[in-house]
Amino acid sequence: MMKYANFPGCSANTTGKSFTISTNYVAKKIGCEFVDIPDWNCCGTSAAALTSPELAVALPARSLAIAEQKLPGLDVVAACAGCYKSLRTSLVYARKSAENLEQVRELIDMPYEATTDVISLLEAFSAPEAREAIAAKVVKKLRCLKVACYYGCAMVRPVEVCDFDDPEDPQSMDELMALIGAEPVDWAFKTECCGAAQQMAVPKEARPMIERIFQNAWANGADCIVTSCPLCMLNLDMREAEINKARIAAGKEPFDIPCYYFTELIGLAFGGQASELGIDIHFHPAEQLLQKRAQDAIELEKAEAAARAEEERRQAELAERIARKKAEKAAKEAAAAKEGADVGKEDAR
Amino acid sequence: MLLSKQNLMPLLNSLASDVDVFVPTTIDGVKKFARLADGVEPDFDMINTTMPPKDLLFPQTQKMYHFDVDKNGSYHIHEYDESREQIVFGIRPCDMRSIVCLDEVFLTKGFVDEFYANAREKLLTVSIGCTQAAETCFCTSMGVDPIYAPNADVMLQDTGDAYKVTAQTPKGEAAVSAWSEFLSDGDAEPVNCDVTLKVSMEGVVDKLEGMYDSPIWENLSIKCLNCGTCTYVCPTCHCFDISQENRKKDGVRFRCWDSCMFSEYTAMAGGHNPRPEKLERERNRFMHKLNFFERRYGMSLCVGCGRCVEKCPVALDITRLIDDIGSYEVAPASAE
Amino acid sequence: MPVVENNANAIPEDWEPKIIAFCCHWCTYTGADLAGLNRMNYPANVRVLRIPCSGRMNPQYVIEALNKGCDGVLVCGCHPGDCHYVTGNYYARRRMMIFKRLLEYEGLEPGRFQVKWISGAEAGKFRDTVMKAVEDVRALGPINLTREIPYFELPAMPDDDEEAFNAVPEEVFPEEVNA
Amino acid sequence: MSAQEIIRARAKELLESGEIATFIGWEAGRFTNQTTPLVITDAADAGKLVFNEYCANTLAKYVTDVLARGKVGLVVRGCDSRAIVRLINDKVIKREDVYLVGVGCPGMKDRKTDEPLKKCTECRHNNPLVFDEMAGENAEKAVPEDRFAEVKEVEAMTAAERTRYFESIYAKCIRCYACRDVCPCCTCRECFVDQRRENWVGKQNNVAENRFYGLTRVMHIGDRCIECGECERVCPMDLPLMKLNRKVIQDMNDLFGEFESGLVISAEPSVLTTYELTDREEFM
Amino acid sequence: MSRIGVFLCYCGSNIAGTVDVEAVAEMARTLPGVVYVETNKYTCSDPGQEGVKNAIIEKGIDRVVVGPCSPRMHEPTWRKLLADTPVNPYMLEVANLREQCSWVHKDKAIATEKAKDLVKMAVAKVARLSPLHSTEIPVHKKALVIGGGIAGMQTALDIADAGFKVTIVERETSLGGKMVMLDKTFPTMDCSACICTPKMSEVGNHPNITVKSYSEVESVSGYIGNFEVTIREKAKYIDYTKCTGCGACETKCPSKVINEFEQGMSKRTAIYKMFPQAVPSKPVIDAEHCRMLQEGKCGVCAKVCPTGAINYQDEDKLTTETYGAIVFATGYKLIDWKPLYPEYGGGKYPDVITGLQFERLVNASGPTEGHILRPSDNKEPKSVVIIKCVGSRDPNKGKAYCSRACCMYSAKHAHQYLDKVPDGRCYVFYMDVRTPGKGYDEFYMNTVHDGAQYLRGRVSKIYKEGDKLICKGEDTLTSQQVTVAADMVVLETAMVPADGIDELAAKFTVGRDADGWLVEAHAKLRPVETNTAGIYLAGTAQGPKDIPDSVCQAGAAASKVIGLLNKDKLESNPQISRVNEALCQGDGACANICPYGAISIVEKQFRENSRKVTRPVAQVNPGLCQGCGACTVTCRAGAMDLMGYTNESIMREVDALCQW
Repeated sequence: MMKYANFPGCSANTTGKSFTISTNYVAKKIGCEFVDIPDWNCCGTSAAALTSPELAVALPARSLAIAEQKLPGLDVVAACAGCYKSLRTSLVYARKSAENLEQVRELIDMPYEATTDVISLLEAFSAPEAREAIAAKVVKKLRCLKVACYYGCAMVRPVEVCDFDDPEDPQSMDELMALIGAEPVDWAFKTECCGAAQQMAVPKEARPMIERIFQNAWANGADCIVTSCPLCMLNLDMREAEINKARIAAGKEPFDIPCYYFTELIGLAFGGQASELGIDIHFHPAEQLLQKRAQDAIELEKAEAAARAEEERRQAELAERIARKKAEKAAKEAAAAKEGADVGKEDAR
Repeated sequence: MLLSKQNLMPLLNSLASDVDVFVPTTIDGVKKFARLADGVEPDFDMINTTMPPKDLLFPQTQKMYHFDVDKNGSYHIHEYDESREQIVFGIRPCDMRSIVCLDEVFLTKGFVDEFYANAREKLLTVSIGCTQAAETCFCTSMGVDPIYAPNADVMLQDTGDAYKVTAQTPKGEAAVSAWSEFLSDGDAEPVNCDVTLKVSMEGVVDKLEGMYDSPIWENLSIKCLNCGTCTYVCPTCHCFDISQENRKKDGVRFRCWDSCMFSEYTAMAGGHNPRPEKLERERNRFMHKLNFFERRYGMSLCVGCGRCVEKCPVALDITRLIDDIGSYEVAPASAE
Repeated sequence: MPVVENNANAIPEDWEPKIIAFCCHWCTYTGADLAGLNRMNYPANVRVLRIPCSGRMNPQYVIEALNKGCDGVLVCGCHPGDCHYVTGNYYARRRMMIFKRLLEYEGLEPGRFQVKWISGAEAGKFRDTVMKAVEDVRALGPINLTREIPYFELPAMPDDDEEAFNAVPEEVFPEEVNA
Repeated sequence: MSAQEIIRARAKELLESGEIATFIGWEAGRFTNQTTPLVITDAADAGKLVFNEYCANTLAKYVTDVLARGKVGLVVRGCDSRAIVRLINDKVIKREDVYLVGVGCPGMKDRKTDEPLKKCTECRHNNPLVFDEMAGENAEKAVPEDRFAEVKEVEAMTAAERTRYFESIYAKCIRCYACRDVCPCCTCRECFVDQRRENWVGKQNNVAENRFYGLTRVMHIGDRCIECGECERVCPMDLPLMKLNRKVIQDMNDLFGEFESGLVISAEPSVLTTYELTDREEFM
Repeated sequence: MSRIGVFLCYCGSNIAGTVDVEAVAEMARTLPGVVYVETNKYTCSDPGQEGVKNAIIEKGIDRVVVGPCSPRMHEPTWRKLLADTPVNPYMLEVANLREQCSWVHKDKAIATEKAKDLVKMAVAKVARLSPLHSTEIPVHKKALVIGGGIAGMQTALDIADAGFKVTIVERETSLGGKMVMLDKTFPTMDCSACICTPKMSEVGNHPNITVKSYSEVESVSGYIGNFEVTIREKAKYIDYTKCTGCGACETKCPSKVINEFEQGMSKRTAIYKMFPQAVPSKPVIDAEHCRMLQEGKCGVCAKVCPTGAINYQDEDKLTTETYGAIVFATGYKLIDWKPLYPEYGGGKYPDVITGLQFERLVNASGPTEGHILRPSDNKEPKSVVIIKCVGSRDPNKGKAYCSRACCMYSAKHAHQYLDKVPDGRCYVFYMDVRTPGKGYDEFYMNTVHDGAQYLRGRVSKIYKEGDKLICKGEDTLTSQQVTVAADMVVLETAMVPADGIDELAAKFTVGRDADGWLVEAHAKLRPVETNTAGIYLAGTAQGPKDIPDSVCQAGAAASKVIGLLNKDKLESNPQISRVNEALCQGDGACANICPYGAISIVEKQFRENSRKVTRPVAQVNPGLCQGCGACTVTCRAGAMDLMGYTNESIMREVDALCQW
């Protein structure tokens, strides 16, 4: 039974609304239960780290301590990569040495053993048990939908903290997409940073970072970008229009690459409607592509069916020709045998 | 004459005022004879000391003489004489018997060891008879009366709440006469002391003659560790080695106890060792105790005090050897 | 045999600490020579005994030195990794660590037995090590282990005139000795 | 069948079958509860073998004396088996020279006071670690918690107190060398005390020479001592020798990693005859 | 009774300045055993030495104490002096009265007192010393060189030219090593084949050199002058006496194998010659890929061979010979960068190649006959990025050290590329350019003038976009991010020790440093020797270096070997350990601890107490023992003693100091 303590994070019900909706949809379908950590607090992300190292460690530790007491034995799942990074960094710091653990206890003034583990949502859904459940629940394969899986940098690096999948060429999301029938594209910017907070701080310099990602995805033939971090989604989805405006001004062709959460696509594969999964509230219009690809999928199936029919016909024809030749041969032999017999009779006479 | 037990300490203190009085006591957990001084509690109920009294006459390390070479190569030698008036108070009859053996070795047959002789003259022996024997005591089997030491200067025998004092030598009489203020006349029967452990020494000495190659030594010596404990706690062992410590142009020659149990004892130049294995050393030790000494001085070198039986790390027991010798049939001396 | 509490820590004024330094030929002895070449100055209480390598340092020499009259012992060798014999000082390091703790366990003040790695170029370090050792031992006073030196109180010689004793004998020629 | 009967039976069989030439065990001594080592060569004497709570001696070192006659069988408890491993690791004997009859050791008692021996209260491996067969089951025995309690006690004393304490020990020593002769680590053909030419240690018995002997012996066996406590037991002057050995063992534990000698037959060099590049550096 | 002579020296005023030498002399006369004391203004001068010699002979002195300067200075002098007298040169002890007494103490009284102590110690020690004689060790006049690269060949040639027999053991099927793979060599740009192949043929035809190609060292024992080395000549399946090297077989062989020599950029047949100018210029059958040897089918080469030289039943041949000296010239290999640098594609992109692959591309006899064509589609790359220090100077991912030669050969690659593709653009990402040799920096400057774009910064990521390889890096001089779309990328990867060096070095007890390079005896003073006497190093076996340095080291190693082999016998150091077999327990603690493996445990027979006993005892090999004395302390029984510093002499020296 898959049961996790859930650390929603500040983006769950705000910018990452559709991520939460689709996640709950998928979770319900595959029987995975998420129990929110009562009285969780903000994970601090880069802001806390800037103010003071103690704060960066203490904020996440408090939530983890509560999870440890209130939900013993359950791993903590952090959907958003930012939260995942902060929680993991604090956990690794506390586990490093007894002194660190003691210091963290003093900071949060709560009993804390740093025993509960922290994993990302992607890791939770990549667990073998979850994958079987997902495969079982797939109703409509998202065929001929070319997806560029974008992990972002917080999910896989630094290796000492995240320790999940390969930091340079992660595959777990690609495998999930293949599971639901989509075609993951091999591209180079899987773990390239989307600029995160810098998009607000130094927009002029940061925008090209996003453009590069779209550029590489497009160059490698991807229809859309799939991600599992609300901040990356925010930067890609929300700012695509702005980048397109700049590209048109620069005489370059605008992009039309919608972005999805990987849980949205899984939900679709389970037969969920776009509205049920929050796909309708994206910045960049996301539904036309799906419908187009759905159409393509149907034509593809039709074509395949036709091809299959064609194949069967050919096989049948071939079988029939063989049968006919065999029959002729048999007939000839029979005839020959009869003549022999006549000859025999003549000898006999 | 009688010496009541209450007067014992006052007597000792008065004696100690001008002469070193050695009494049996326990220092740092070791039972030995030590000079009476404040902080040293005599303990006469102790059956016997672990370290034998021979230390008073024949110390473990004794400086013999100092030598030096002067500028034109001539030698100066100066003898040390550290002997001084001593009283050993509370020596047991078996130890007194061991002193007889030591006297035989150091003073008779034309070889007088003056270091020993000086110490012996200045020693007054006041023996106290035993009231109870340890399980390892077998003095009676070795011809020692637990409550009577013939060669002691003064013999004290416990008669319950006092000691029966008998002076046995002119020196003893002189000493006893000096103790008059502590003594009271009257007589009492000394308490007897029965010794449980008995072995028969009968025929042992002669049998040993023919037992040079008997298997007894093999089985006995196998378990021996060859350490020096038995020889150092034995009151009659008297072997010593002479060595010296020299400095630039002067030095001191000293002698110190040595043990026939050590292989180095008989190690010769060139590496040859007449007694290389434990068997030879073990045989030699017991032959010396029970046969050689008898042949030379007419008395056994073992006084039955049981210290070696008590202290041997592997419980190698001379009394069992004596029993085994007793029950061993010597093969008829072959013809040739 | 009673424990002689001799030379209790009252430091006689004319007392000079005597320290022996076992120095490895390839590094520390070279460092000492270099100190000499640079005319450095350090107290003369330390006598150097040359051994080929600190690996040659047998703990039994230290006990002999402390027993027979030294107030302090210094053992010096190459820095680990520089040993001319490749691994000599690695073994010495372990052995000396254990031995130093054992001696201190038996009451020897830490200052009396010191071990230092000094390379052939560290003349300054050799001088400082020597000066520190002498200071430490001088502060500690004569070693308070019961030792046998005084046990031979030399009895006064009948014809004991000191300067005659030390007068220089005339040459002793082989022929005379054998004659 | 009690351990003693098994031992007797097996000794008899082994001697009769000729698999071993001699068998080493204990036999009853003259006095109550007294045992003494016994070496038998013919099966008839097997009846004399005893095994009770008073078998105080370790037997391992006798193997070297009787090895010339052929394979040696002996009873091994925890400390004996460690002593045998020690002799094998020091290449004094080979594993195939001995046939080990293991027996669980309940912890031996002093024959006079009936209290458990000091060495047995401190024993950490009462069951044999190496054996060819077991006579009876292993025995349960609580492992003492603080192995270095004694050492810490002495370390707590001031330097002057410690000097006086050890000098009183060296003053009592009579240099009978029983501690050397019983120790399975002390297997030199000629001990340094007997080497007159080097004259390491004078023959006279005084504090300085006794200290030389005591310290040198600890440094010689320190990194191989199996903590069997025999040296303390056999010392006629009851000197606390294990306080010295355990100090060296404790230091090796702290400095060079978990140290317990004689547990496993191996060709590993002993702690003080090897090194690690990462050893602690105190002399820079 | 020993007759000790003490000779004190004034050393002008160096000693006499702060030490009352006469007072010390007086004291010396009172020392036991001293029969003659003499003081001298300059003992080390010729008249001084004459005086000492006469005194020794006249006075019948048999042990000598000298009180001059440090033994490190003049001990050999005094030893030579004693060699002319009946006294054994090792019955000598030097008291260091200058560097450690007169020069370092100002107060005359104190210095004199210390001098007396030092002389007392020296006399006490010399009284216990025994005469020592060095033993002779025979020297076999043959050398073994392991590795047939430029370093190995140069060493062998120099030794052979000096008239000694040399055997070269080369693991590959031909001499040449890495150098012969190169196209041009810096800084002179001569073609590598033109200068390497003549050397190979010179080695191949040299009367004193036997080349054992396709062979490896199986085992070694013995010591300096007497190394017993067993060499395994792997089966070639071709009888070299019959084979003429015509190459017919190569053309017919059906099986295709990745060609290691061409760095995997082309295929070779199972029966192959590494490269056309191979020496020995005869093929070898690669058993793993030969269909005949694997499945017993085919046998084409045997049919085609005009001289019937193919022999499928060939076996490895083991030969054992004795050599006086051994030289390691085992070379290097390039680090396997793929698992270490996934950000450069981790081997996914075929157009990301190593320096050696580039060498093969640009080499006329290479897979592309010298045209620079990129492996993926054989198109000529119009823009090339060269990345330096891949794996070098990178403690996190690769090696911490600098591989020394890559700065020069990356400049060479850039130069060659710009030369062959005039309209091409070449970018070189570097951290530093280290070109310290003669004509090196000028070579680098030429390349820059040729138009190579040197960008100071590291490339953080290479990814494929379209058919371009996008290299994202930075230019720290303009502190800007730089992105270069390249057609081909050349990684100048780090040098690491050759494969199999660990086992080989372990066989010879030669040390290896943390990175696996063979350890020289002394980094500055003895770079070509090792701690094992008689074993020398040459070339990149000792560490990364370029060809000029390798050839220098080869010459140096050869001169050391020649110096050794010139001697008929070797004087061994007499101050070595000696076993007292009576005390030796044979437990081997000393053998474990000896850093030179000089001690072995042997079974010997003794008469003990009229019984014959065979037991193991230690045995010291005088050739290997350097006299460090570690074994004497390990041996608890004191069986092992070090001559010249015996236990007894040190004990008495300690006693002498402590007023005993």
